[in-house]
Amino acid sequence: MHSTLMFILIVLPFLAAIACAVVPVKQVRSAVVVVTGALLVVASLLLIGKVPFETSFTSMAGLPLASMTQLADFLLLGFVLFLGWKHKHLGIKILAGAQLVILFALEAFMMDHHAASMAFVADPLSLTLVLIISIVGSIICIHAIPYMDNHEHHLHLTISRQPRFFAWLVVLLGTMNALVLTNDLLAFYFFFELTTLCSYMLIGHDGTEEATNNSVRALYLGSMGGLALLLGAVFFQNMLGSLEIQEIIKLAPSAGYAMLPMALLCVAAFVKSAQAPFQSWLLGAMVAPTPTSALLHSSTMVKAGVYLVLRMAPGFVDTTLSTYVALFGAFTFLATALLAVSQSNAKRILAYSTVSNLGLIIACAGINTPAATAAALFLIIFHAVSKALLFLCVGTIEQRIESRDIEDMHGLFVRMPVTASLAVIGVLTMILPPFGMLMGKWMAIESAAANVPVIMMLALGSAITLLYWARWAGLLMSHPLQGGVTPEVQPKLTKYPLVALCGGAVLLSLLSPWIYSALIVPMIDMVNLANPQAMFEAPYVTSKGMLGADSGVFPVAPLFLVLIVGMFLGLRVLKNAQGAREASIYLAGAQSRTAQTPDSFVGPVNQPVKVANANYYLTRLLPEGKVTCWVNTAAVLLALLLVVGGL
Amino acid sequence: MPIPTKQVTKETLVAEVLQLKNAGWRIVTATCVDLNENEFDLIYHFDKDLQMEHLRLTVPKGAPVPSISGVYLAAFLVENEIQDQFGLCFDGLALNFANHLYLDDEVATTPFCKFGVVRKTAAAE
Amino acid sequence: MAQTILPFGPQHPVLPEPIHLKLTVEDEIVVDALPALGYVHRGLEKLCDIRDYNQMVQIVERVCGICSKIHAMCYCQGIEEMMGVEVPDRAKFLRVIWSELHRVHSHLLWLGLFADAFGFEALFYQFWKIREKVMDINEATTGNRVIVSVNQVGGVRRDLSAEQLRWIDAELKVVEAQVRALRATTLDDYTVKKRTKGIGVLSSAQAMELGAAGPTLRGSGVAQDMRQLKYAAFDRLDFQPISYPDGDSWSRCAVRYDETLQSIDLVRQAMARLPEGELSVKVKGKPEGEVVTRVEQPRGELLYYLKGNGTNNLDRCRIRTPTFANIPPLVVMLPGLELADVPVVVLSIDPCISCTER
Amino acid sequence: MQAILDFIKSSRIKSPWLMHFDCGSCNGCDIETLACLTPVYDVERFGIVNVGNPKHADILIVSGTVNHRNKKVLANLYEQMPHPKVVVAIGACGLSGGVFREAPNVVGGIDKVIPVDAYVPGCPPKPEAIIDGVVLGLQKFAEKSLA
Amino acid sequence: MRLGPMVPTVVKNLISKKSTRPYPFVVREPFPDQRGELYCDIEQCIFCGTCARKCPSQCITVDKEQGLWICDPFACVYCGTCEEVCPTHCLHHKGAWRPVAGERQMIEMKGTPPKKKKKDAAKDAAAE
Amino acid sequence: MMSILGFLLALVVGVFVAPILGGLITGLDRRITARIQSRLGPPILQPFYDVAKLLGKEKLLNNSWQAFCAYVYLVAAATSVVLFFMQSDLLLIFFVQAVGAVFLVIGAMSVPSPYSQIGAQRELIQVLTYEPLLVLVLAGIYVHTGTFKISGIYALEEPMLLKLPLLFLVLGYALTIKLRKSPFDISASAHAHQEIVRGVYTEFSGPYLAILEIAHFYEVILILGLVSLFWSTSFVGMLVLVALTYLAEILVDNVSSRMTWRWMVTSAWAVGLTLTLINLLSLTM
Ligand code: NFV
Ligand code: SF4
Ligand code: SF4
Ligand code: SF4
Repeated sequence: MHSTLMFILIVLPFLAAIACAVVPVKQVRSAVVVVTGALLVVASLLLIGKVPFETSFTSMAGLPLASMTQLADFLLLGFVLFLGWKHKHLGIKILAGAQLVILFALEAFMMDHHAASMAFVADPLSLTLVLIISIVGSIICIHAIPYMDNHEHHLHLTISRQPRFFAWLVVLLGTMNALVLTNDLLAFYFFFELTTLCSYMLIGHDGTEEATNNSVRALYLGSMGGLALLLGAVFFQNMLGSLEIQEIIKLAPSAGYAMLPMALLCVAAFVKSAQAPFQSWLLGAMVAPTPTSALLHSSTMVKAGVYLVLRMAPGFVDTTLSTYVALFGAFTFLATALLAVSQSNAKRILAYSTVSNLGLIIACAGINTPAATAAALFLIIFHAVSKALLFLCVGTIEQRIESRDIEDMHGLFVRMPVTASLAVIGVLTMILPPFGMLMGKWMAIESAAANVPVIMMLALGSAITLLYWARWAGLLMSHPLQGGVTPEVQPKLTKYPLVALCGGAVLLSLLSPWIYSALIVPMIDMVNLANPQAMFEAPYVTSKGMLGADSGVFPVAPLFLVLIVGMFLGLRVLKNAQGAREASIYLAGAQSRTAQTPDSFVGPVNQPVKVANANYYLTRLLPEGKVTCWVNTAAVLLALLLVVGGL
Repeated sequence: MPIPTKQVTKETLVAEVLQLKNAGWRIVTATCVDLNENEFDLIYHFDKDLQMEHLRLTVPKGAPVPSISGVYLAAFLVENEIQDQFGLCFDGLALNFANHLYLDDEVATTPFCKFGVVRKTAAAE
Repeated sequence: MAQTILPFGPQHPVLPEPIHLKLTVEDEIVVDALPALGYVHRGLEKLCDIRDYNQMVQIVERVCGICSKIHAMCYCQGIEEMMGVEVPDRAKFLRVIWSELHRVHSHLLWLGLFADAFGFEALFYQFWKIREKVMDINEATTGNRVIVSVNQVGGVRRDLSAEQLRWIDAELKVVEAQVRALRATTLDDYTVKKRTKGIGVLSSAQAMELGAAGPTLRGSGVAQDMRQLKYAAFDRLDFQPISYPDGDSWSRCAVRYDETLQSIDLVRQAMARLPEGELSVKVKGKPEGEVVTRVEQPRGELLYYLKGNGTNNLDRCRIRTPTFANIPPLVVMLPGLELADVPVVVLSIDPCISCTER
Repeated sequence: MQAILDFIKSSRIKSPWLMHFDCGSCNGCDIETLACLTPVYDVERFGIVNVGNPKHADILIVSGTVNHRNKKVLANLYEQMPHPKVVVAIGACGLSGGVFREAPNVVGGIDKVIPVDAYVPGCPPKPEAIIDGVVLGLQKFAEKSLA
Repeated sequence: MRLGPMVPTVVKNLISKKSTRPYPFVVREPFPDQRGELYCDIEQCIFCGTCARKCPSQCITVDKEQGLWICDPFACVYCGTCEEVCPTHCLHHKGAWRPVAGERQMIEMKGTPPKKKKKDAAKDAAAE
Repeated sequence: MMSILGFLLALVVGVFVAPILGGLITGLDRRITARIQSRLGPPILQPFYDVAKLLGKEKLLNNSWQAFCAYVYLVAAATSVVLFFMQSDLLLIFFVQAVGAVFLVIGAMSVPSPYSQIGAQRELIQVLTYEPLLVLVLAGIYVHTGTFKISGIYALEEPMLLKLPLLFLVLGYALTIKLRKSPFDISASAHAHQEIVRGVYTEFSGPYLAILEIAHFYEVILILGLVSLFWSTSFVGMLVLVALTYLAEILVDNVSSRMTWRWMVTSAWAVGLTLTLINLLSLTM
């Protein structure tokens, strides 16, 4: 059973990818994607009942796994080297070359290859990620089917490049699943590199100059992360004589200098999670078709980074490293939130917000208490769902209005009522109680309250987050409803994923106390198991749908009750309000009296002037370029501190 | 008894005004007087240290007058006012309200003209 | 960058009068401001065709309710000059008394409105409370609080008794003390200074070039005041124009604040030196000729161009009011300001639209 | 329920929010209107607040002569006020055009554009008279049902 | 720069008598010679029409034939010109202002045209 | 956990008594403000008259979402007050209250009127300014009491004010912004005239404005409740502290001009964060 599940979760996507790539028929491809997605969902759900477990395979589908991976690893690096040569990118060439050498040294001189098997560990943490990757990831892939048609239609492509696209899309799912399940740091390294390659392929998909440049940047930065990871592995192998992740966590606290490789791993994670100063690759990823960005941002890729930190966190409880990680995460949270304020490009807002939220997760990992860990997990789950929803909404909107500037989305509700409403709900689930994101933030703040610098950054950051989200939600509705709303028709494969994600975001929030007892409590127990020094207790007790502790309570179910009552009331009012007299907007009495010029006032020279509304981007206060510069400098210093602190 | 003025012509107006400006005079305002069926008087008032200087320009109705708003930006307001009220047209107005400084479309006449009603003409763009 | 375009006026709570500005702002920074006028335009100058030159006194007085007395005085001086009438001395002094009282009430009114523009409600109320005393003086001595109608061609229509003079003196003492008590708040309070210092700067060169008038001009360091022309009884009163060099809203406020006290002082001087004599002379004949007269209004230099043609009706009556002159500087000052500063700067020129448009 | 409705009804005259619009007045009337709000007359005693926004106002106080440009503004503002509403015209200008009746750009009094409920004569009327006008307006306000 | 120099003033306001006049519960005596409501003592009027000619607002109509003195109180600006020029001093301003009205009004006074003697003049009818 | 009776009591007090109290306090505020300005001022019950009148006015809307948002604002405000009386988690109460703020903003933004939109943007900036300060004050309370629950504060032996004086100042700063009192009446001024007319409230009228007013009554209570926590040991102490704080707010309101939001953000963060830092460090050291 285990092996079947593992096969579906990891190997099936690769096979599906091959199918996508070679079968040129669109319907077949779509079917493959849908079926793979469905299987992934089922498999991941079935996995729930099975955790925790450990398996190891010497071979899969008759092939020797470990040596295959080794081989693939070298091939991969070689390919990266080739790409570096192809794009004439010195950095990539050096990084790939260095990795080749180090990997070779590691494999040839430092390891004994008796245990040629590959170990997988499925614990609540990896289960959570598998669920996110498989479910949210599949939904995104399905949404991509109509999206890509539109996309290519728009680009007037003669030969569809979709086979390639969908192949890489599903490969990414399989890779991510493998990455979160493996217990072998070297295998982890391989999958880590493979996600980098996927991102390179997906970002560069459109083949424009910008896309190519950005994909190369992603490859370059990704290789940096790879190098850091590999160096960490070398250190661990050297110090602890093992590359098994669970072993490392157990042994590291007692080993001198083990914090240095831990720090290197963290740096690798920061790169993958696009933390400052490495955020540029994620922003660059925006040129890709929206499913790519959605996949990279919400459920895969970037989650690999935070997963790594969270996975390793028990290994550095109560160390200076942990403090610095918390500081670094909090800083990124604040800094990138600030950067998001100055953006009007929807995808860039989403990108900065992703970075910012991942920063918050990393901060939680750094705070490294059970409550913070719980917060981190909640944030991972709910961020994935809400963010995927928002990305898909933006993608849908973008294809319709041909702009991703939120200033062009004023009054979108009138044109796209369904998508706009879903987007508004998506935004609200990001920032308001009783939804999961906010609960995660609430836990994070409560667990960081005693850490002065961190809490200050969190407090500022969360306020700024509210600013850039709320105004977006607001402007979507900003239109007089005089003319009535034009109903929106969407393809089923567009609509269902959106509705599913939206429903998921709300429903999961309601279920959060149960998620807590089902996933997070066992996870904390696992931590105790892994690290006997820790002796953590579950931070909250759940009763009557409330999460409670000595330090605070979060009455999820009661709040949902209020929410439902409030919604009911609100909707009734909304219905009642249909009878209200329609008034023109206040324009200092100068509104134009003719129907041809709505929302206009009579300006100088008796000419009608259409009013315009715009958000504040504080660009004079926070010019993106300058702020990025400072942020990066500060982040580099912090990261250096982190590595040095690891000594 | 008329006020002491210096007579100028359309051609010399701008140069004279420029000269005054360079000599440090401040523009106070301009006045338009409807003289008779054919002519307007345009009187420009300047001040320097409480002394006044007036330029008088007599123009036939219907002919455009060079604007001095290029020299003194401040003159745009009074020139627009004269356009509204007397239907005179100014050439090169810095900010042209096209007969709509004070008046709305309902007013199709030049209300301040005594001698005959001059139809409003679209102001020079 | 994303821009917000909004109509500022004609009806707007911070604007006591209808003026319209089409504002374009980015993050609340004004990038463009275009004015529109005409909401108060009546065309009253044209009434000289159907009202005789005596009736016109009442009409020009209603150009504006805040500076009404001085309009009438300027007009009467013009007609008197045209007709060669010499006004009795007592009338000249009385004209000064009432016109300076008018300035006091206008400035107090403005100080209040200015405070309101930056949201200092208590200060607004305080100034208006003080102002009520001046309004009482107006009402008691002329019969109306606002439109006093004391001027006529050839002199004044009302007299002040000795008792009234004493009462005015006493009342003005109170007013002066109360105004002085607000000096620190108006000119030295941290929050007020933050909102006015360095906001809406007009250099003296700009002010001259754009033809600014009155406190707007004097706030930019140009000490020019039409009272230096020594009309009415100003030749027999001590008077020095007040100016401040910075050219910002604060300076303009300081000029007006000081002028309030100065005007109170001028009223006292005039009352002390008030000669006995007739109130007016009989005027015979009909106005003929051209004249230009200027007086100092609370808002600055007022110019009347009058042309008589030997009948009871004037040929042309042209009024150039100080706000008319101050609109171009205003338009120049606005770009670059914050939206919140717009009312402050608009108010800082003390705009009087009914004067501007007549 | 009835008690609540009664309370609402009786509150109506206790909380008249007013908006003042200067419709081409010479300021004489405006400053007297403003003076009503200041400490010496303090109409907030009666719950009157100058809201400066038609959407919040119950009473529209208008002063001044109507001309072609501001009559549209006046109509706009009146339209944006929620029912029930009353209009108080003040000053000779607002009542009939006053001395400016025959000036070229004057259309006439306020009632040429919108219905007027109370007329306050004077040039300008004293603040006390304006208060009287508002009181008269309030009587009509109480009578008006929610149209 | 000072912080809160307004504090003494407001504290003084708080503890001293408020300046609000209790109008309409107490009505202030008008100042003497105030220009309130215009009033015509029609008995004295000789219908010479001077007031109508001199009125800057042109709001008086005098009909000598019928002995009518008509004034539009809504157009009158209470300037006092008519009062000044009336040869018989039959016009005055009352101290109090003219009461507010709910609808348009005209003051129409019927007197006796000067040709006839005044003795049999009917009581003047004030139209209000 | 709380008994059913306590729960019901909190519900009733929170839902019904709080707004009445809030209205009275607002009325008192207007009266005192008037006296400070040498005026008589409106009757104490004036806020209720206003609300009642508004409820009886015509419904006038530009976008029906306004109505929806107004009600959500009300529900959120009421919920936060009820949670407060249930002595729940302060941070949570504060987040629930933020729901109201967000919906107010969304409601104001749902109308394409520039004044209401600018008001909404400014409201967001106000939220941006006070939210971190409040969170930090709550963090300070946590550091001092070891919990975010209000019940934890009532368990204290001595008033919090003695240990958290600077944070109390920060709270005052934040509350002035939240109450929209001068110098921070930036997004919408209570009655004073403002360049953005009535900001967020511009486009709400009649019954919908009444809803917002009632929500505001709730917020006043919440805010004063928060203040009272700083002298949790005696009832008289609470009252005195609340009264003094509110008087101080009125006084500040009347002796300062309205500042710009740029100044607000920078000054509030600079002053607030410095004070917080000092106080937090002194607590944790
Ligand atoms: N002072 C003055 Fe006037 C005049 N003349 C002007 O702008 O106020 Ni109404
Ligand atoms: S009635 Fe008199 S005071 Fe009022 S606006 Fe007209 S002229 Fe001015
Ligand atoms: S001026 Fe006097 S007497 Fe002559 S008509 Fe008029 S009111 Fe009568
Ligand atoms: S008071 Fe003035 S306006 Fe009124 S009737 Fe007499 S002259 Fe005419």
